[in-house]
Amino acid sequence: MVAKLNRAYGSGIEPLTHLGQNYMVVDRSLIPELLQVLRDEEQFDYCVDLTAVHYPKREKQFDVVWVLYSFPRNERIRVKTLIADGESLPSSVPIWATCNWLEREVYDMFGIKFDGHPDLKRILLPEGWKGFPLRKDYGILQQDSEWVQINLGIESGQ
Amino acid sequence: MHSIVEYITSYLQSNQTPGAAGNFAWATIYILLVFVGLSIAVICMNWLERKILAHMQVRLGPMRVGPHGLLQPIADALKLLLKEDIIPAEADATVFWIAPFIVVLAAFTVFVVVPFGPTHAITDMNIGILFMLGVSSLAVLGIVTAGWASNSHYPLIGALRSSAQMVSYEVAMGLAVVSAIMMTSANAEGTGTLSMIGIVQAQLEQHEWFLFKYFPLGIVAFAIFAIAMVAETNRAPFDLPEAESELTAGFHTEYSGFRWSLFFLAEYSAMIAVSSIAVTLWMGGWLRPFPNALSGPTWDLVFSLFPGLTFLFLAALCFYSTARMPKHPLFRIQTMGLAGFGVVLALIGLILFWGPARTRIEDIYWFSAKVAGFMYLYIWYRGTFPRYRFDQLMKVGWKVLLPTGLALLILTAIVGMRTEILSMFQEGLR
Amino acid sequence: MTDPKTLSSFDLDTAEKTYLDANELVINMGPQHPATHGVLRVILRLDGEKVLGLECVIGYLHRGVEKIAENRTYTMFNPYVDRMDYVAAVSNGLGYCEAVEKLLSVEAPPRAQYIRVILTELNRIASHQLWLGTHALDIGAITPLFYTFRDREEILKIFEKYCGARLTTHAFRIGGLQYEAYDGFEEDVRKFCKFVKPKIDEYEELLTTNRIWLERTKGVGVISGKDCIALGVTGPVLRASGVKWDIRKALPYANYKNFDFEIPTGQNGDTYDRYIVRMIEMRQSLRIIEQAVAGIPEGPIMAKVPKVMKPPVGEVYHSIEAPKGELGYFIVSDGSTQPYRVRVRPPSFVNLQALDLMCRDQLVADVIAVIGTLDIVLGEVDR
Amino acid sequence: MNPPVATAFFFYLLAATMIIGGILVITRKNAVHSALALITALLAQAALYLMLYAPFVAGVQIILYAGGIMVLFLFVIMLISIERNMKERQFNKQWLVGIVAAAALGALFVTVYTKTSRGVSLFIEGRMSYGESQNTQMIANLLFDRHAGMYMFAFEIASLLLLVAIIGAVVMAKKRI
Repeated sequence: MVAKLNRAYGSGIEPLTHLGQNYMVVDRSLIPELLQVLRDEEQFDYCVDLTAVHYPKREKQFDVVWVLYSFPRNERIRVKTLIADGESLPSSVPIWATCNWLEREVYDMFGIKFDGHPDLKRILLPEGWKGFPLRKDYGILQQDSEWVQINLGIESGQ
Repeated sequence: MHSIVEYITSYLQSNQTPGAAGNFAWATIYILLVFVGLSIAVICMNWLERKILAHMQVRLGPMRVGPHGLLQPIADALKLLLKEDIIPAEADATVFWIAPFIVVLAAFTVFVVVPFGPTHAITDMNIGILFMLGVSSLAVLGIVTAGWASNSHYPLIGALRSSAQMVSYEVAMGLAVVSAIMMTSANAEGTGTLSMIGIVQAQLEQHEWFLFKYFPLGIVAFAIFAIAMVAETNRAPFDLPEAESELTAGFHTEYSGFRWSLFFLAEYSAMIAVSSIAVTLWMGGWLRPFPNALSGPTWDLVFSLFPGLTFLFLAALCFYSTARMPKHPLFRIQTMGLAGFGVVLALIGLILFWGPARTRIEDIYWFSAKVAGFMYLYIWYRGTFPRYRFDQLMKVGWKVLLPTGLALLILTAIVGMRTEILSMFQEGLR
Repeated sequence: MTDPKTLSSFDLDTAEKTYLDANELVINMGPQHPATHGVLRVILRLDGEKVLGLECVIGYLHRGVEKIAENRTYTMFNPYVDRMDYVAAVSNGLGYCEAVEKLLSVEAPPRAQYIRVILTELNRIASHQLWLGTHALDIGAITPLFYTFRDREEILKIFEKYCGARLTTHAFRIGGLQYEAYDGFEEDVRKFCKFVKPKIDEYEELLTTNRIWLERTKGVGVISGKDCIALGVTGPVLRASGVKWDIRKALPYANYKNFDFEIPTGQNGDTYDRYIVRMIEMRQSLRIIEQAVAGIPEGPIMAKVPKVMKPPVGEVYHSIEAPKGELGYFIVSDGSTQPYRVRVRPPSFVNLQALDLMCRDQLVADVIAVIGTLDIVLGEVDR
Repeated sequence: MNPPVATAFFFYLLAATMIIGGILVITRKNAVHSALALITALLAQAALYLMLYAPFVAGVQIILYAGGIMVLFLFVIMLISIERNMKERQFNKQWLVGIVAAAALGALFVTVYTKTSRGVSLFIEGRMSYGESQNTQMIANLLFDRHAGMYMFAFEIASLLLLVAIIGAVVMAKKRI
């Protein structure tokens, strides 16, 4: 499968295996087409999860990870792409409807924008919250004291 | 002075209801008695419902306030009376204030014509059953206004549901009632009656409960009524107006304290009222079992012993529970209380064996026993059934009960008039 | 069929304008509502009582579990996972422990595996029982709640005897178990199996053929298998839509491949099928438990795991079949004692997304039924 | 039969209730309050029927008007936005016509009343011609009796008219059937 994809997309795809789990690191520019191909041609019809990891020291700060599963092949694969802070990704909601909330959560927690998402707004944190908590530079003791003060009417306890 | 005493005592010799006898003093006494008795019945229902439901659901129910939670309803009533009376700021205060009273008034007024016995009714109206249906339909007004006045979404939806439900089930209910009323006219003179007392007497004269008359027509009519009356009182499985999982508490979401307790009171007295209609129309009202087949002074005596025996049985239950109470000093007051309660019950039972009391109470006893059976059914439904959805409820009302009721009405008319119809045919043939 | 891609979304602020203006009514359900199973807030757009669309507002229970993980060692984070899906804490623990074990390349010894399976399946029954009770309560049947809670109590007693906790059990450790099964554990479990079988029949007696139950659940909240896959819906909901997929069979973990059990499926994907699927799942879980109890081997319960865990650099995704669906853990290790990133793939969160689709053109009362049938736990949705 | 007590008192009480209710109906700005006032007036009227020994009419009055029609009224009123209506001016410009109509009706009433007292009675003499039970039966006889039933045709026509009205309402209200 990877060979076929490599043929089509050249060096943008780097297949890897860790602890028996397959994943591929792909170039950001390939993202919507490759995912579409994975769903349509390679039968990865179920997007298990979509998440991100923050590496503040890297130039491209974020790993964005799709966990995909194929019902017909009974196989799981991860697709990973690296993007820099402020860079956005095309939304994969048209490919897997489930990405709607998952992308919102990634946006909520990491501030990664997804272009073409039908309704990209915070999901777990309240509207108007400042900062993206799962970034490594968001200290755990730091809280959006302004939000707390306005909405809860108390001084932040932290 | 003498004339007043005479005025009051004169009624005791008559064998009419106070209303028919025109004795207003006794009418007032009866009204008070009914009001007090009803309140006591509602309190008992409160306790019984919680206990019975609890035992159906493998739990104990109230156990702490008084022995076996006997004082729980009183504690609840006190709590409700002492609670702050909240009127929401956005509510229409006047209407919000009036609404529970409309419901309570409607629920209590119907008891004016309920015959607990041949003379034990406040009055016997010529149009008794019509009056009952009419007045009980006024309760909808209270519910609708309560929901509207709260100025909140959930009560509004609850009120809308409730009124739609009550209005539509009234139709089926009315049809079933008419079919029972038609059965009253199957006597020698061919004159029917709407009077509650007249209906029961018709059953006595015709030697059968209307439940079994024109089998299976009577039972079908009764079934329609029995379903409609549950819907009419907004009880499970038709408790959509107050479906807590959907509308929190329906039309009385915003009510609390005393005003809420009025709704509670009205709900339970409405349950008793519709059960009374059912008992009167189909189950022989105050008549004891087999009043014709097992007649004669001996049988009269045997059946008139039942009220006393029932109370003695309840007393025996109390004593049994007393004996089973934990022998711990902490339980001493509870044990004594339960024993005292048993003694009171036993005393009442003994009084009920006394001749005059026996004959006067017997009708009321049989009537109440039948109504109590319905009350148990209400609790049983609540423990067993899930809740209907609104459209399904409407479907049952309009597409099942209403056509059945109409067909039933026509069939009852045909069966009731069969001799006349036959003779008309014969005339036509000739 | 409505396109699942276009999930409804609208603002409650516009509600004031539409309210009582005849056609559309926007109504807010929750976050404090008896039937939203916690603090779920649903904004409904209604035409009369018909649902035109709805939007879920979640996050009221957000505790930042994923952030907490980054500041705890692998062992210290273990109890936190119990607090996500608190009605199926054991499953959460199993998923986490297995994910870390995979990262460490160790495997729990067979005896530990067996006990893990027994406890996890017991927990699946407990979770389904709690679901059944609350779901039936939402639909208006109050009695099943008490029946199921009575029987769930027996499971919790076993948990309590095993690890001292009833709800947030923290039963497993990375590499195996901390506690050896107590004396009479097998006997208790066997007794429980014998006890609960007639009880499940009892629940079914109350509901399965109950006319009102049938009317309330059949054809309500229908979702096709295709939509389920598109929306990532897993667990009993997926199976009730006719997709025979269970991670225990598809990608076996623990030692599930040793056991003989069946995956129940439904055809219609409605609320009734989901009910039936879960009822059969309870019975199948009992089957697994009975097999497991019969086959518990002797041996150690803990694999050789270093006291201070420093998994090699790398990342792993491991998922298990939790009672609610696929529960996945994506753990990134940077070689230190603390995980660099723990991502939980919560089944409730993803399943809740389907609520909008399932409720379209249904009535308000059905929204309640569908929320119930999705079997969500807000602790897990919000994490 | 015992003579009724305090008839005059109850009559004036009920009449006053009716009049106050009627005035409230047209003066309240809030439509729900008006509806409630109307219900009060209707109930007082039902009680007046009872005083006239016409229990059947009273019962029908309660069931149909107070219990049925007014509930539907309230139903509709509740669904309309009240706040907006409150702001609008309630009275239209037809109050002059209204006064004329009221005056005409009053004049008619006075005429009838004075004629009666002069002996050219429009009413049957006596307070009531039938007892409570006969009264209901008389209605039934007038409506349904094969020989004496003079209103049978009119009754059936009225019910047919209502049926047409119901079907018309359904057709007009429902977009698709």
